Amino acid sequence: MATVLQSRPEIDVAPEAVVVRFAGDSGDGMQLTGGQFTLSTALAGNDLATFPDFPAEIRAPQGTLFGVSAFQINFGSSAITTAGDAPDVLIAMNPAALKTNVGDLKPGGLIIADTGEFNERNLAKAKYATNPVEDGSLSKWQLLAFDISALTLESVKPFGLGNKEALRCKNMWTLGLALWMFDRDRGPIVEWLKSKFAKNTILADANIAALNAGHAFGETAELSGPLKQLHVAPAPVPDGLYRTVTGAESISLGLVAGAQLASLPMFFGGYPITPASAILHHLSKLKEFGVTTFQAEDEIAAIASAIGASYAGSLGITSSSGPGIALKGEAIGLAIMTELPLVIVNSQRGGPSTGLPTKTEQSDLYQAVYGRNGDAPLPVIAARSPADAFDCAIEACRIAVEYMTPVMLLTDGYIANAAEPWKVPDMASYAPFPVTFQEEAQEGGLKPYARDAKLKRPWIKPGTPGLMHRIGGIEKELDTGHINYAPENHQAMTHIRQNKVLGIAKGLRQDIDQGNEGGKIAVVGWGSTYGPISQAVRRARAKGHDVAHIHIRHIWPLPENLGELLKGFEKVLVPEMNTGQLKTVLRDQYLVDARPLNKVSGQPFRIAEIEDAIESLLA
Amino acid sequence: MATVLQSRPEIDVAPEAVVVRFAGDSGDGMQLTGGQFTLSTALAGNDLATFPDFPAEIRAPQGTLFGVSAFQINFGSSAITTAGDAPDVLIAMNPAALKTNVGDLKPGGLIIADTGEFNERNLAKAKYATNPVEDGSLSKWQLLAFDISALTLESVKPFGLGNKEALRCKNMWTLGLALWMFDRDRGPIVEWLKSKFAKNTILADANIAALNAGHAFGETAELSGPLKQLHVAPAPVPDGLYRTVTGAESISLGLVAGAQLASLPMFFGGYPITPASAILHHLSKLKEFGVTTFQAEDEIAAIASAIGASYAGSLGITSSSGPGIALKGEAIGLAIMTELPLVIVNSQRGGPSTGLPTKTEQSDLYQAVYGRNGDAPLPVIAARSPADAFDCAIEACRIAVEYMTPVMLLTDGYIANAAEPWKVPDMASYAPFPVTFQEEAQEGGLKPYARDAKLKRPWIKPGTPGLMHRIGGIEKELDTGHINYAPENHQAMTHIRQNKVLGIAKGLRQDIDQGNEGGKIAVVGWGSTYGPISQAVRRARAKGHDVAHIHIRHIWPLPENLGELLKGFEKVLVPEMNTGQLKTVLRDQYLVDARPLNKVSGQPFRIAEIEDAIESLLA
Amino acid sequence: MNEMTTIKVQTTIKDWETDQEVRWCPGCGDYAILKAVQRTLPEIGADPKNTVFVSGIGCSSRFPYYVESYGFHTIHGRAPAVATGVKLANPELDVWIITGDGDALSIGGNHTMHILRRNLDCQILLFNNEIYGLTKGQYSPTSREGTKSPSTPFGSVDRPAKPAAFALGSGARFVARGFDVSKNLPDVLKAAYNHKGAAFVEIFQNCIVYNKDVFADFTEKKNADEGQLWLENGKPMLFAKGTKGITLDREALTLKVVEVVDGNWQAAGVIVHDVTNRSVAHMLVEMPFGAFPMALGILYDDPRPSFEQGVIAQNEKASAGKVADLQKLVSQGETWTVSHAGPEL
Amino acid sequence: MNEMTTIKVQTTIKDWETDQEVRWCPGCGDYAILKAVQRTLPEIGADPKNTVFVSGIGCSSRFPYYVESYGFHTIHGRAPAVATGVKLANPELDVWIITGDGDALSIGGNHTMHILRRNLDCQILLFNNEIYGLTKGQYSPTSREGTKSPSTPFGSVDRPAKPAAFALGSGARFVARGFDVSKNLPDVLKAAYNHKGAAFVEIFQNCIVYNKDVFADFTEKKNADEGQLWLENGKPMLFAKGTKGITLDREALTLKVVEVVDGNWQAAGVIVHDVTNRSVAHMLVEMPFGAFPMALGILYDDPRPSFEQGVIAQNEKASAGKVADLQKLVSQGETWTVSHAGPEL
Ligand SMILES: Cc1ncc(C[n+]2csc(CCOP(=O)(O)OP(=O)(O)O)c2C)c(N)n1
Ligand SMILES: Cc1ncc(C[n+]2csc(CCOP(=O)(O)OP(=O)(O)O)c2C)c(N)n1
Ligand code: SF4
Ligand code: SF4
Ligand SMILES: [Mg+2]
Ligand SMILES: [Mg+2]
Repeated sequence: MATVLQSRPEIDVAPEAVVVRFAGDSGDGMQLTGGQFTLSTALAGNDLATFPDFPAEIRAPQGTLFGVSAFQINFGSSAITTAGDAPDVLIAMNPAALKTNVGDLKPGGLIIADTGEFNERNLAKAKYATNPVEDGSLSKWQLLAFDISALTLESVKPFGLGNKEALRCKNMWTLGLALWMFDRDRGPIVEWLKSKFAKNTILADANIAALNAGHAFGETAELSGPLKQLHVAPAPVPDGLYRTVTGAESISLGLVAGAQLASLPMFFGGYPITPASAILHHLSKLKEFGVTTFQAEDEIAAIASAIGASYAGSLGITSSSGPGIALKGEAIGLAIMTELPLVIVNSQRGGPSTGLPTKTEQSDLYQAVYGRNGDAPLPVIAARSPADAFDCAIEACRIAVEYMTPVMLLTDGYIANAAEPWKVPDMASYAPFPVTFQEEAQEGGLKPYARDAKLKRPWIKPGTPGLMHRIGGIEKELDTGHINYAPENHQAMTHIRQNKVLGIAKGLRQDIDQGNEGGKIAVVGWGSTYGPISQAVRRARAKGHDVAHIHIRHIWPLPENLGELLKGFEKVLVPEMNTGQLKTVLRDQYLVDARPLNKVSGQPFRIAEIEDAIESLLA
Repeated sequence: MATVLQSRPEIDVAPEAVVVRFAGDSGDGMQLTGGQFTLSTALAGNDLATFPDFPAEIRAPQGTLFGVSAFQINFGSSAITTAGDAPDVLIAMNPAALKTNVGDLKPGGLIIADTGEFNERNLAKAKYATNPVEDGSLSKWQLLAFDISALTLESVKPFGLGNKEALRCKNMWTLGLALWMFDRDRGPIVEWLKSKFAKNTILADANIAALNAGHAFGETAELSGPLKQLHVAPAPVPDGLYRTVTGAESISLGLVAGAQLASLPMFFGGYPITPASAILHHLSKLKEFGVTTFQAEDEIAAIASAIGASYAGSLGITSSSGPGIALKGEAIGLAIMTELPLVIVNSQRGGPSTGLPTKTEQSDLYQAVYGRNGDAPLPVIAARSPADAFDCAIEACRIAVEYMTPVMLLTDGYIANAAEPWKVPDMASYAPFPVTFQEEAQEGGLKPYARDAKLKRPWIKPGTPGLMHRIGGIEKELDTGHINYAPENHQAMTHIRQNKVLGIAKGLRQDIDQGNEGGKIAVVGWGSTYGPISQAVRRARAKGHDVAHIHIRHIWPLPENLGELLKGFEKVLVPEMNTGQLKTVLRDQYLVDARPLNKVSGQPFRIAEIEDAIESLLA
Repeated sequence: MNEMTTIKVQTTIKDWETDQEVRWCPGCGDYAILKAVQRTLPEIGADPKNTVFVSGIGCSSRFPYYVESYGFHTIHGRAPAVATGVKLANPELDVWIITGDGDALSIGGNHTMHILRRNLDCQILLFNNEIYGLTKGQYSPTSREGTKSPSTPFGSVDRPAKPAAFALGSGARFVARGFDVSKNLPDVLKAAYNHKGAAFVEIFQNCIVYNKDVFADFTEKKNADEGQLWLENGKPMLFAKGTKGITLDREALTLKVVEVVDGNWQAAGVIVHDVTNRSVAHMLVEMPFGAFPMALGILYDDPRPSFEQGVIAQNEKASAGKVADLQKLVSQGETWTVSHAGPEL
Repeated sequence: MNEMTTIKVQTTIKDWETDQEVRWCPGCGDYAILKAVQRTLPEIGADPKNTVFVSGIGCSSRFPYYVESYGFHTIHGRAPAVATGVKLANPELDVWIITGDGDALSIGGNHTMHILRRNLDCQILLFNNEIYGLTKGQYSPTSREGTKSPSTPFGSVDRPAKPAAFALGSGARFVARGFDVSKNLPDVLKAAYNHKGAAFVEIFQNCIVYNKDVFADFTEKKNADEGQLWLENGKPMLFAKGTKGITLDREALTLKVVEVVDGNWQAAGVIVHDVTNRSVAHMLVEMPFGAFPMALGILYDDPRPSFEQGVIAQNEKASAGKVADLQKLVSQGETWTVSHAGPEL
């Protein structure tokens, strides 16, 4: 475990931040390189955000345009909440990587390209008529093109690797160069390489050699202008223990924590689907926490088994993405009717239908809030970032058991895959919410559908002596839970189900993320748009604009004060990575003229896009 | 075919109308009796509406409260649009039928009860401590209790039937009495009995004898007050050929007509579910119209097969109710992405989950408009009555093929089962909308996702030479339809899908059912609430109130003028048999303060309920 | 049957009856099956508090409401999936799945396959009436070719599924057959209960309203001798009062019926039933009725470790020696400490 | 194979290749299967315009994009249902279903069962790599017990499904097996095509990224003799260059391997393969690999009338002599005329 010494920094209005993008063939190990660079950045005490962007194919053919894998990191000396709009530095390991990424590079930005890969075949695959590093077509940027492949081969010669194996060290060479550029310590990465290749010390040494060579190259090479070292000061973050975390990890951890705080065993029923699978993978390793994971035959069986487990006294959890959640709709209705606790995690991806499995989107909000037959109210909460996802998962578990209801937790492909530094929480600071199962009949006999003050029904699990009873999906009779088709009873039960869920809003206060109550513009967001919105609002406020940022975690029911809050603003802007779904809920609930700002390209918002929308709304 | 001579009636402000309810054990053939009484009512030239209400059980045990089957008919000399609030006459064939129905009877209304069934056992089953026909507990109504069972046995003695068989004629005896009360011709029913029992003339004669005996009883019996004959004048309806029709029938007919007008064969993929099954049953008899019906293994296979059939050049149709529609969500997304024509019929029932299968509700509007993953726009239209369902079905087919899109058609259990007179349409008056399949490549090569002015893509069916191509659920490339994950492309395609559906609203004008543009209150409804709303508004207007009735067929996209229309009213009232779903769409789209009036009891609105809401909104 | 079935509990039929009115059609075969189950439960020493009946949707699936134990009337076709969650969450429970030919083989076919493949410890009672009862009589996947029903007015054209064959093909380790009014039904249920793992029981059931007497050819007294082949482990496959038997045609390698002359079945080469012979089980479930009698009783019984046993064993093994320290868990991975005081020691 | 396969069309392999870049991992077994199909189509005289490839979701299901015919890449597990609609709407089409072990047997198991039961005329090619490829390597219903995968880090505990056994249990009338790089694959595909009805073909496929070489025990050259039993109708079940064969243990009534001494298989009682013998087919699909070789080729082929034939015949029969008069249709039932003029004459 490394330690960072940092001096109290003075607050810095125009933060120094740098955006670097590593891009190469999916075989070039760019995600790995990015991951390690992220770690060293964290260790350097910078705040950071990342955006991994890999191809849909498992292993796309080498050198092709659709086979390009990229990893972007934004780091700086003040709060960083997005992976950054345009890169300052682009490292392109082959022509295809250059072709697909250079367009995003800031004018005047730096391109580092491995000329070793810019040969006929690769240029053709990248559909380049002429060689861009030679034909001057890159003149609006700074170009640093040299034969990284050759230099790498040179550096690992002593280890007598085969050509293919030797070239695999390219990414470490490049990482070494990057570490030099940003004045980073190689130590932790050397350690990591040693442990990674523990079984094959030759490979370990070769990679370390390449890493050092890249670093040395930066120091020694007499290069003209572009390549210079720059030091990004550490960001002012509170003291404590830190780690990096992806959304998939933090949700898994949060669910485990939630079950533990409820002092329940967890049953997780899942079926693989991108980008949700990672949660199943993480949880399947944590059996010592009373976690049982079950890979079902399909999404319907996944949720059905989770409902069965909840009925039997575990905390049932299921997870999927859009198409799979669609299949769960009927069973969610059963959980609503039988009033059993259940957490449903939706890692949203581009839709409709199979859509864009590896791209991010927020277009399942309608499905979450409205997407069932019958009047079927369902609490919905949404995570804003990998770190936030931990608390959201706990919150979902709490609501599920405290109200005996299924709960939908929304995250998305961006949150699931992106890594960010996370101040490791002190678990002692979380109030437990232990479940008490009913073990005695109420006086007046057994009433499985009796209500407490929160309108919650008792949780009675099979195995309890004397409380045998039957439940099911047909309308229930008040208190007894017997089948009942009577008009008044259905009316009453419908309202109980509705009011129970609405009751969750009691005591839920929506706070303002930036700005004051009331004013010209409130930018209202939810989920993973948090980063770009907060940056855009920060910039607008820095310019002196009267703008506030409100970010909603509780999508349904909405916090009780939200309506009042919104009425205090002249204009309400709702940026969403969909065609305007939260907007519908806000307009319906509060009759506020919420204006949508929509992006559905499978890419997160750029800060500038939201900034512009604010500007034009002010104009 | 009977003919009715009718004299031009003078317009009648307070129309004379009567509500009769037949109630008995599910074994007593009340639905049959009601059906025949309906026919004779129609033949008498009255306008009418009916409400069959039978138990959830297939064959509930004899005499039990949950085994009661009832049939209500409202008929009169002016437009009738509901089955009526409270019956004037209740015919109760046993204690259970009395117990469950007498509460609805108008004060002073007439009860006809068969004392033959009011024995110990039946009274106990109906949970009567004492015999209500004797203990005076019915004093607020007129009671006519006599031994119908005995009289029936008497009347059919000559035919030497067994006691059980003989008693089965009770319903015809009762029908005979009812026919006398309302001065009806027995002829058509006698004919019907002859054909029904063609194979068993004894039974035919016995039933006819019972019918006549009941009729004679009315004429001859020296009964005190309550039982008198009353004649309800025929209603003023336009000349033409009429029949009675249920929603299930008219939707089936409309779908057949729609396919014919599109000059396409129809493929219907269904899976049985109450109350949707009847559509599958009707269509499976109509093979000569190029209809192929397929009972699939589940709802997913049902819609998937329909999508496959549409792909191959048929008009694919699928049908279910709430829980089954929930299962179709993912596949609907596929139809949206592949842009294939498809009609999805949802016969709504009480929810959530299994809910109340035999009760009616409108709670699947959210599911229809919003219930899918991704930005997945879907046209939704709703039928207001059995007769209207015919045109709606044709409209759904038209939109599906003219825009290459799936379409959701909403109906409900009430419309599906209720019968109403229907002026047989002149099919020549419907404009055909024949489909032309693409058979040649566009110049510039084959473009399966090219667009016409309506943004519709071409329909190319397998078997067409030279136009081989591949489609699927992954995001499509503009024009070519190849797989494409590019951000700009997804953005563009999302908007095309959205705008194509929004474009359907072009030229759709919402008209006002009653009242004028602008005013104090607009009562806005959709679907089967049409009847009670129009009656309530008629009454309110009769009292001189400035109220209008707007009934929406096109739920999505909404008619282009609707927003303007609604802004013209001070207040907007939205009665729905759900917790407020259309209300959400209207508030979101127009920011109008639409106030919900909700009923979720599985029963249609009473006119009075809506009338009261109007009054209190005026107050 | 659960882990602790050694602990038998004393109950009577009455203890297993609920206060709910039974709502099947008068004369429905479901009544007889309900009675048979209520008779069986005391005999096997089942404990109401540890007994759970899970069903889907259908007339048959109403069953749990009438048994005084825990019960879950789920959604159409999903009972096996719900039951899997119940059993994995609490292996101490005796899980009975009640389903119909539509519920288990139409919409629920996939879950039926997978619960059998995984071999979850439970009893699956499939009420086969060859029709959709609850939805008023449409044909089902087990309806015979040509069945006229509201959805097939001209007769069904599908080739029917064979529940027991499907179960074997799905990997079932216990397959049995009985019928609603059979006096042997409780014994079949007992055997199913005593089998550790997924026990599949096809019960022919008379839907007197929509598919009356379709099984009369072998269920009725007068047809019992010629129509019913009751299998017993270790006993020759004899029927018709021992005058006929089932043998293997050693040439054609298919089963055939042979006459048995004055009880000498050995001479006739009648097969001795071995409940662990999977090959023969396949032949028995496929025997066309008519040319052959209906094979009833325990057709196949060869246990394998059950799914929940495997899961629990693995959970324990993987947890062994580990402590569930939440704080440690969240602190895993590459970490670093930020400190303004200076590096921690 | 469709109604009119008498009309053969002249094509070359090239005619069946699309302009789309093939996007499987380099070295994936899917490439070899694609080639085998593209080689087969010209040989059977298939017509691109009347050929439709329908797939679900998975690496394997990308297949249709690479065949120059009509193609529908549907949703996970639903290809058989979509294909049923395609074929019923236009029986002239040759329908090929491409699916994976997860697509066909996990989420899609129910549709696979029902298309086989109904016997829709089509070819079903199940690419069995015993893993979920597209989602990056989770275990599948056909993965062997103990398979370590991202979702089963401690090894899977489920008992695997046997695709061919499942197909037979579901009522399949044609069951065959082959593997990606086998030179016999085109012949297997031809036989499937020539079978009128649902033809089920399990193709063992090497996922070199997530489940490398799991079939090497019989697919690799060096294991071919001992590991592969290629079945031919009317020929004895011999393998290992004819030195071994399969016979029926007349006592145990199970299959067993026998030595064949200098080619005298009759003496060894080796079974002569009869593709119409369902009982033997059941035994072949259940033969445990290791103790037995892997049964390959046409295991079972005994056609029955296909589903779409039955549907179409019924549609025609029911329509015969009736005219599709819409006006008459809407005018049916009890009608009456309202007239102010007086009764019509
Ligand atoms: C998702 C869904 N689809 C369809 C139905 C309607 N439905 C209820 S039971 C049933 C089939 C009943 O047949 P079976 O399983 O054989 O049970 P039985 O009534 O014959 O005992 C159907 C189609 C439903 N309730 N839910
Ligand atoms: C409804 C739904 N659930 C899950 C997925 C994710 N998914 C895609 S393919 C697949 C399984 C692939 O395995 P297999 O069918 O064996 O095909 P392979 O990739 O091995 O060829 C899964 C789980 C999906 N696309 N849709
Ligand atoms: S419909 Fe058939 S199965 Fe259902 S209760 Fe009645 S008789 Fe029994
Ligand atoms: S993941 Fe496996 S199955 Fe998929 S393409 Fe790669 S090698 Fe083939
Ligand atoms: Mg049934
Ligand atoms: Mg696979």
